[in-house]
Amino acid sequence: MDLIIQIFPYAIAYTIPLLIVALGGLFSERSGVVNIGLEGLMVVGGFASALTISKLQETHQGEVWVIWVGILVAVLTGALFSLLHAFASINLHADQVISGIAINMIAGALTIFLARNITGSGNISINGITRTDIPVLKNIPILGDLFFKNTYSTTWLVIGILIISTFVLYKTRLGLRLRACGEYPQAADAAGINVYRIRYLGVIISGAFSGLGGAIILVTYSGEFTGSVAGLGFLAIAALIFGQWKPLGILAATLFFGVATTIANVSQVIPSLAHIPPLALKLFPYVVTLIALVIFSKSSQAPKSVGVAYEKGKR
Amino acid sequence: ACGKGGDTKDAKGAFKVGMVTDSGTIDDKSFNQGTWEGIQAGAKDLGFNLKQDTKYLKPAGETEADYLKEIGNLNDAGFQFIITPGYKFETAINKAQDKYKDDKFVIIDGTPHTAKDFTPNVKDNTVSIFFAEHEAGYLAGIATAVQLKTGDVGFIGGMEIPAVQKYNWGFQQGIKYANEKLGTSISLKANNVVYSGSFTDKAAGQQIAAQMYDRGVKAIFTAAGGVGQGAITEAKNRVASGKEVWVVGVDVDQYADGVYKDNKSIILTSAMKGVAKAASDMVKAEKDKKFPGGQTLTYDAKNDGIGLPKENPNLSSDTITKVNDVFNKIKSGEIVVASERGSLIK
Amino acid sequence: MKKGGIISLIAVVLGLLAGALLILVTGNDPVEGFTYLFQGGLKDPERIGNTFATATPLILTGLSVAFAFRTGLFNIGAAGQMLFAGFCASAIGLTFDLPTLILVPIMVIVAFIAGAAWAFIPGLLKARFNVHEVVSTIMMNWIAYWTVYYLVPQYFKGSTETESKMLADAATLKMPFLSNLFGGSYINFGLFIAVIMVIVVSFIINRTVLGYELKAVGYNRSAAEYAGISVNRNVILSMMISGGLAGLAGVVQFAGNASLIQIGVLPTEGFDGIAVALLGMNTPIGVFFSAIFFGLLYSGKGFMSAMTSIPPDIADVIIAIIIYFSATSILIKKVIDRVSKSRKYKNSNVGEKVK
Amino acid sequence: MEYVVEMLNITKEFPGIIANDNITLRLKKGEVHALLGENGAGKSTLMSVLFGMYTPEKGIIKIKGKEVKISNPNVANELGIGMVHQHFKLVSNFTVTENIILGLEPKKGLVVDIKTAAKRIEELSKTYGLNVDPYAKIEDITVGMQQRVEILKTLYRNAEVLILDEPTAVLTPQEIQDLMKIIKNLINEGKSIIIITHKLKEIKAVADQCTVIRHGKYIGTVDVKQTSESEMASMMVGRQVSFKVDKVESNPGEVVLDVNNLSVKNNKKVLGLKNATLQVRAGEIVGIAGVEGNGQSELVEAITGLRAIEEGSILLKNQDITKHSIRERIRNGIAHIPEDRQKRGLVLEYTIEENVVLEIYNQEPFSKYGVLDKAAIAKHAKKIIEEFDVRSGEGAKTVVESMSGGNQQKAIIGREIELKPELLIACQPTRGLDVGSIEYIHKRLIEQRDSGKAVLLISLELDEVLNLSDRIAIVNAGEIVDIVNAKDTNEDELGLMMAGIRRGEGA
Ligand SMILES: Nc1ncnc2c1ncn2[C@@H]1O[C@H](COP(=O)(O)OP(=O)(O)OP(=O)(O)O)[C@@H](O)[C@H]1O
Ligand SMILES: Nc1ncnc2c1ncn2[C@@H]1O[C@H](COP(=O)(O)OP(=O)(O)OP(=O)(O)O)[C@@H](O)[C@H]1O
Ligand SMILES: [Mg+2]
Ligand SMILES: [Mg+2]
Repeated sequence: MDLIIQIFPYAIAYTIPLLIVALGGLFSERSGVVNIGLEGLMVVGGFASALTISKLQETHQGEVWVIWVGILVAVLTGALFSLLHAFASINLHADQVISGIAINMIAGALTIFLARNITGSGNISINGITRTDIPVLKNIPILGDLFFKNTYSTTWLVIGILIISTFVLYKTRLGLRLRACGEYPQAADAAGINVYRIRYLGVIISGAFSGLGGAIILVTYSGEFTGSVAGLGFLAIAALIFGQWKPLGILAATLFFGVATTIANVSQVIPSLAHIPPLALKLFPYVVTLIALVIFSKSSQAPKSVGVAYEKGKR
Repeated sequence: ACGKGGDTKDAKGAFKVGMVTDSGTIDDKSFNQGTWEGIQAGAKDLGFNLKQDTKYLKPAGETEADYLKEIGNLNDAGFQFIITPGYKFETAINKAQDKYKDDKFVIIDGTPHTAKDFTPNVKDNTVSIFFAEHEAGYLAGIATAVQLKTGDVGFIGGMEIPAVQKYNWGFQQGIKYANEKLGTSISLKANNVVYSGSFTDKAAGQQIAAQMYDRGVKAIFTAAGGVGQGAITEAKNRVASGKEVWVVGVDVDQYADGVYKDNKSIILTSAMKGVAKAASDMVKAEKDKKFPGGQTLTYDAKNDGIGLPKENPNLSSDTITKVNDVFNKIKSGEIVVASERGSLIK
Repeated sequence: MKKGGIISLIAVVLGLLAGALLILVTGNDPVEGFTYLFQGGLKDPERIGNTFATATPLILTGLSVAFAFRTGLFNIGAAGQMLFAGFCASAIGLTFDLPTLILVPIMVIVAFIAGAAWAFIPGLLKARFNVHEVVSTIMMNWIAYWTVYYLVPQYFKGSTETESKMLADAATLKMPFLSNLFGGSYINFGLFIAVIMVIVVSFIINRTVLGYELKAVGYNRSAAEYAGISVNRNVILSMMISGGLAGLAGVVQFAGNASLIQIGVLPTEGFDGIAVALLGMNTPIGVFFSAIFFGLLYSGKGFMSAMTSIPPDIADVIIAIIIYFSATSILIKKVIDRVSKSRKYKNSNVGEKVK
Repeated sequence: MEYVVEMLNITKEFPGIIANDNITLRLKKGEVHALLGENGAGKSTLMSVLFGMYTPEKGIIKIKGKEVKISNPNVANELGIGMVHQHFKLVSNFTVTENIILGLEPKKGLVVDIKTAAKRIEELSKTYGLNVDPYAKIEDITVGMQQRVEILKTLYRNAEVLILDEPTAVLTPQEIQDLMKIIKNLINEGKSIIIITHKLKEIKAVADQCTVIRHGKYIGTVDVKQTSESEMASMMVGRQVSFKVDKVESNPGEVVLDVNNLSVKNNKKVLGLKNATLQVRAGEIVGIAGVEGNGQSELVEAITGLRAIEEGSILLKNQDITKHSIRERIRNGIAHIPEDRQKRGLVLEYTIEENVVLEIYNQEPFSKYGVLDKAAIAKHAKKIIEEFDVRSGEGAKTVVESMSGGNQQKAIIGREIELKPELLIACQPTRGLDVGSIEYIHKRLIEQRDSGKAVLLISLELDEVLNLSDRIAIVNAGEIVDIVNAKDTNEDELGLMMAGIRRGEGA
């Protein structure tokens, strides 16, 4: 338990970008579009925010609004970039997996290319945000230590988005329609819902959230854009499936990744973990995911029409 | 542009300097960046046209073949003075120095040798440059210990490559010396000496640093590229909320990376090695026709090839005095810093 | 298939045009850039040899991905299979001191088996538990990454902690005669392996009972099941063959193009294989040509970068755009169809059903 | 009386085919108007045009005398037009209420107001005698119930005009009776209805007017009271048709298929077939009559080995095949025309050649030492194409995806008959085919019987079962209710048994 309390705030820091990106993936897949391009969209978001923030910080050192402008730009850029995927997979009925791969490739190559051309360097560093304790709440025993100490404002933003997303998905008009499009778009279409529009929305949300995820990595623990997010986008997809396409499931899955990865990273520093072979700790999250997928495979909750292009009028 | 294999020098006497990066990028805040900055500085001093006369290429992979390919590209494009940073280039340069006899090569942190035989094979058109990272680490250890006086410190390395290991070992010896001779009481626990296993995983850097700081470590010496950036991020974060923690930078003066406000930085000091100096030295030497081909150069305390930054706003003058004192003793040979692990931690 | 080839070509041309536009935007001359790009890959025998050598692992990973694709599976784990297989083959090469003619074939076979074994797990999970292979192969990539990361320094530590011992020349695919023929290029026997596999895979897919079954399962699991074809067995088998091909890429890369393993890297050839397969329309011949094309871009971009001030990343951008265009090839197909249909309509009775 | 709907001179084309060619249809208020035509005649297309799912190339639509442009289903809804599709448009893991309100969700603040909606649905359900539970999940209710949900959907949207696309195809005779009642209720409440069907009896029973289309063309509109069934039939097909199949007395031999006390689980993991016992002899056709989903698929899949069984045994010519693999059963003489030809029967991406060896590609002469003999395969394909009149664009090299349904079916039937089986299982062999093809296929099935094969026929079309079979097994809720001689029964009796009422129990 002590161990958990010790590493929790940092595990959360790692979890949050994963969570928001997986949540983006959730919207896309629930609307019926597989988005394997999350990785690339994160990179795009990281790039856009890094560029914005670094430019603004030249003249506005240490001002917090700069960060938020950067984050906003990342969200918009991610959303914009995801249109490429939306167009290919919704209008052109392209293979969604392949289109996603193309998005990843374009994002990786194009951002580095632009970074080189704009700043003369593939890397862009910025000054990020800092952690704070939440007054009052931090004094709650255990919970205070776990959740209300050492938190980033972006964490609360994402938690807020998680709550809103859950609400939207299950309680609102949009949510009902979105889920219908992922399950059986013909039904949505017959009910007068514009399936294309809903799917566009799903993909755009996934782009926006991925962009946000990329920006959060930048402003919290990385502080530097380097043209890659080291497979986190793919991990987010795994978390989405692991979490059975449900917001709370995703929360649990990403938290698991966050904690497991953090333990593996810091094991050398922690005496009680130092004797476990590091290989075992490094493999732990991936092996557990595989096992979890096997266990959940029986009751898969995948949206039934995910990955299937919708053609109006097709029977 | 330029023709194939043309003159090494143009009318102004300028020649073209090329560089091949290793796995890191040109802005790695480490030796790739140092080398490139050195080339630029040297070339600028000599009045080269920077855009045309200097060039770096990034290989597609990290194999000998990838490296040789880029060396060939530079050669064919008329860049016949080629600098490569990193021990990974050892076998590639070993071949290149024979293959491109008209070209000059500088290999930093390594020496040409064949795959089987590790005996150095520095041909007349090649210079091999080493740095005494252990001495730099030693000085950083002294500075850290003397400045902090008591408490825990830590070390985060990237992968276990020679340069990183030498920083680590030197740092440990420096702390020990300060504790024994300079009246400090700094402890460096085995758990706080960590190789993260990566030069890029910033999340790991942040997390490891956080754990160390949470366990009372006051300063962390990082020799870990991007992982170090993660540690710096963590330190800035803590300082912003009023705690006092430090990072000791590596390779170059990282002060600017650690600035959190009003030009205040969490970088206590940096264990520097003069990669840039070495690169610019070589460019100038070639220009003066004094290229020390066939030699293996060591940049160490004796020739000011390593050291701490000139400006150390976070070190007291007392600390600086003591560090300088030790520096001189290393120069004079009174103190010998081991470049081997021996009985040290990791 | 002919139409597929045309579509790929159009995608390539569009990608190059987009690249040209980017070069132009950055204030450089695209004609000059492309000239040097292609010169860099083809100018002299050595460069041609290097282009082939660069293409070699790509041919194999491309085949790996394409083979899985043809049987309805998406193997995104070629990188991990390649790495693990390369590690196993290198382990053999470093452990046993045998004559080349015995040792190298063993290494090649071990690589195939190791790659197949690594892919067996996602195959099994897919067949038995319907675990999506995209996720499981991603997981397997990381498992391979960390396994090799810790095993190399533990058992085969080279001059530093981060790389393995170097294979003796006798334990590699290097062929001095071939290398000299191509002006000292590092082209090696791997190219022959790759070409042989193109032929073998093409034969399997098109001519054999095995290929018939695998494709049937890939196209329509229910129909395959109906016909008495064991779906599970074929899914696993397909993943294993795909993994085996990636494994061959591993031995070609780590005991051919290179002669040691660096820890801490997932071979990029694994992911490039996806793009290669895609551009090659998942046919073995297509894969061969698209791998050569990728090899050309990869080995030419350094020269372009050296000769001009165009950043080398432009090559990656071009490749990415080409992949996007081939992913959206439906658009191209529609245009082609429209052109050919309007022709067809002219000499057929309008109103008749077009079947 | 005024027309509520007028579709005038509608033309709708698809690439390569004119689905509706200058069709006119007028619907009066309070009228049930039948739309009659063969498969593929263009009925659904015409209604989709009215419902705004397709835009016609030519023609105009008037609602209550006013010309309108129905660009999408929302517009249709606003104009008071509702449609119950041939294939239900329901999200199976949504509740009844969620499905009904989809696209028109009432809100309370930001939240969808499920409660109010459910209440309204309950009321509507009462008014029209629909008896639907608003909180049930679609996947848990019967097909008949799902259809009522579809009807409720239109009523919830205040539809004045309801389009019912082949509403009876999936219902039991009793459910059909109920539906007729519901239709009457709807008319009494002032609604107007267009009903698509090709079942003449139903038209006679419920419709006032009937519009007939054939091959996309308008044939005419008749007053149902004044027109006989056979008149409408010949309008539909364009010639005099007899739906009777000519066949001689059967001459059953030894038992080929012997199914004993067979129990099989369905996809929902409950017993879909319970304790079934059935025999099929050489030289006879045994038909299975029943509403979809009453155990037919489970029975067939158990016999062919596609589905594991829970209990019981299956004997083929006295040999116990219960534990045999699918392939062994095929070898031992079971041929199977699957109910879903595109899902099971064909690899759509394969050519005809490749498809005709789907079960035998690994046998000589089609392959040797694991290598396919393309010439032998081509020869086999040529034979089937010729004998079974399979028509396609590029002959044996045609990718079957591009073939019409009828020709796909002929290819499958040819393939299965060419296996020279002992037992031929034919599931829905004529589903979705036109009259010509149906006649042809029926002839081939009888031919098989006459040549001494055992034939098991599963069909949802009672007519087909009655006409082809020598004996008929009736299934209901996974049980074989009874096995009767075809000669001794009729549609009404079968209908009762299909609803689970045994002979003699009375209704
Ligand atoms: N979206 C479409 N694209 C192309 N052709 C289509 C499309 N929809 C229908 N068709 C074709 O148009 C013709 C009419 O189809 P429609 O579905 O209206 O027939 P139908 O009378 O409803 O038949 P059924 O009794 O089988 O339901 C058919 O040949 C069909 O294949
Ligand atoms: N939904 C659809 N989308 C696209 N094409 C379709 C669609 N439905 C049918 N077609 C095409 O329209 C043509 C006619 O198909 P259809 O099944 O109506 O033929 P048919 O006249 O009924 O023939 P048959 O009597 O053999 O079934 C075929 O080429 C078919 O591929
Ligand atoms: Mg038809
Ligand atoms: Mg219809």
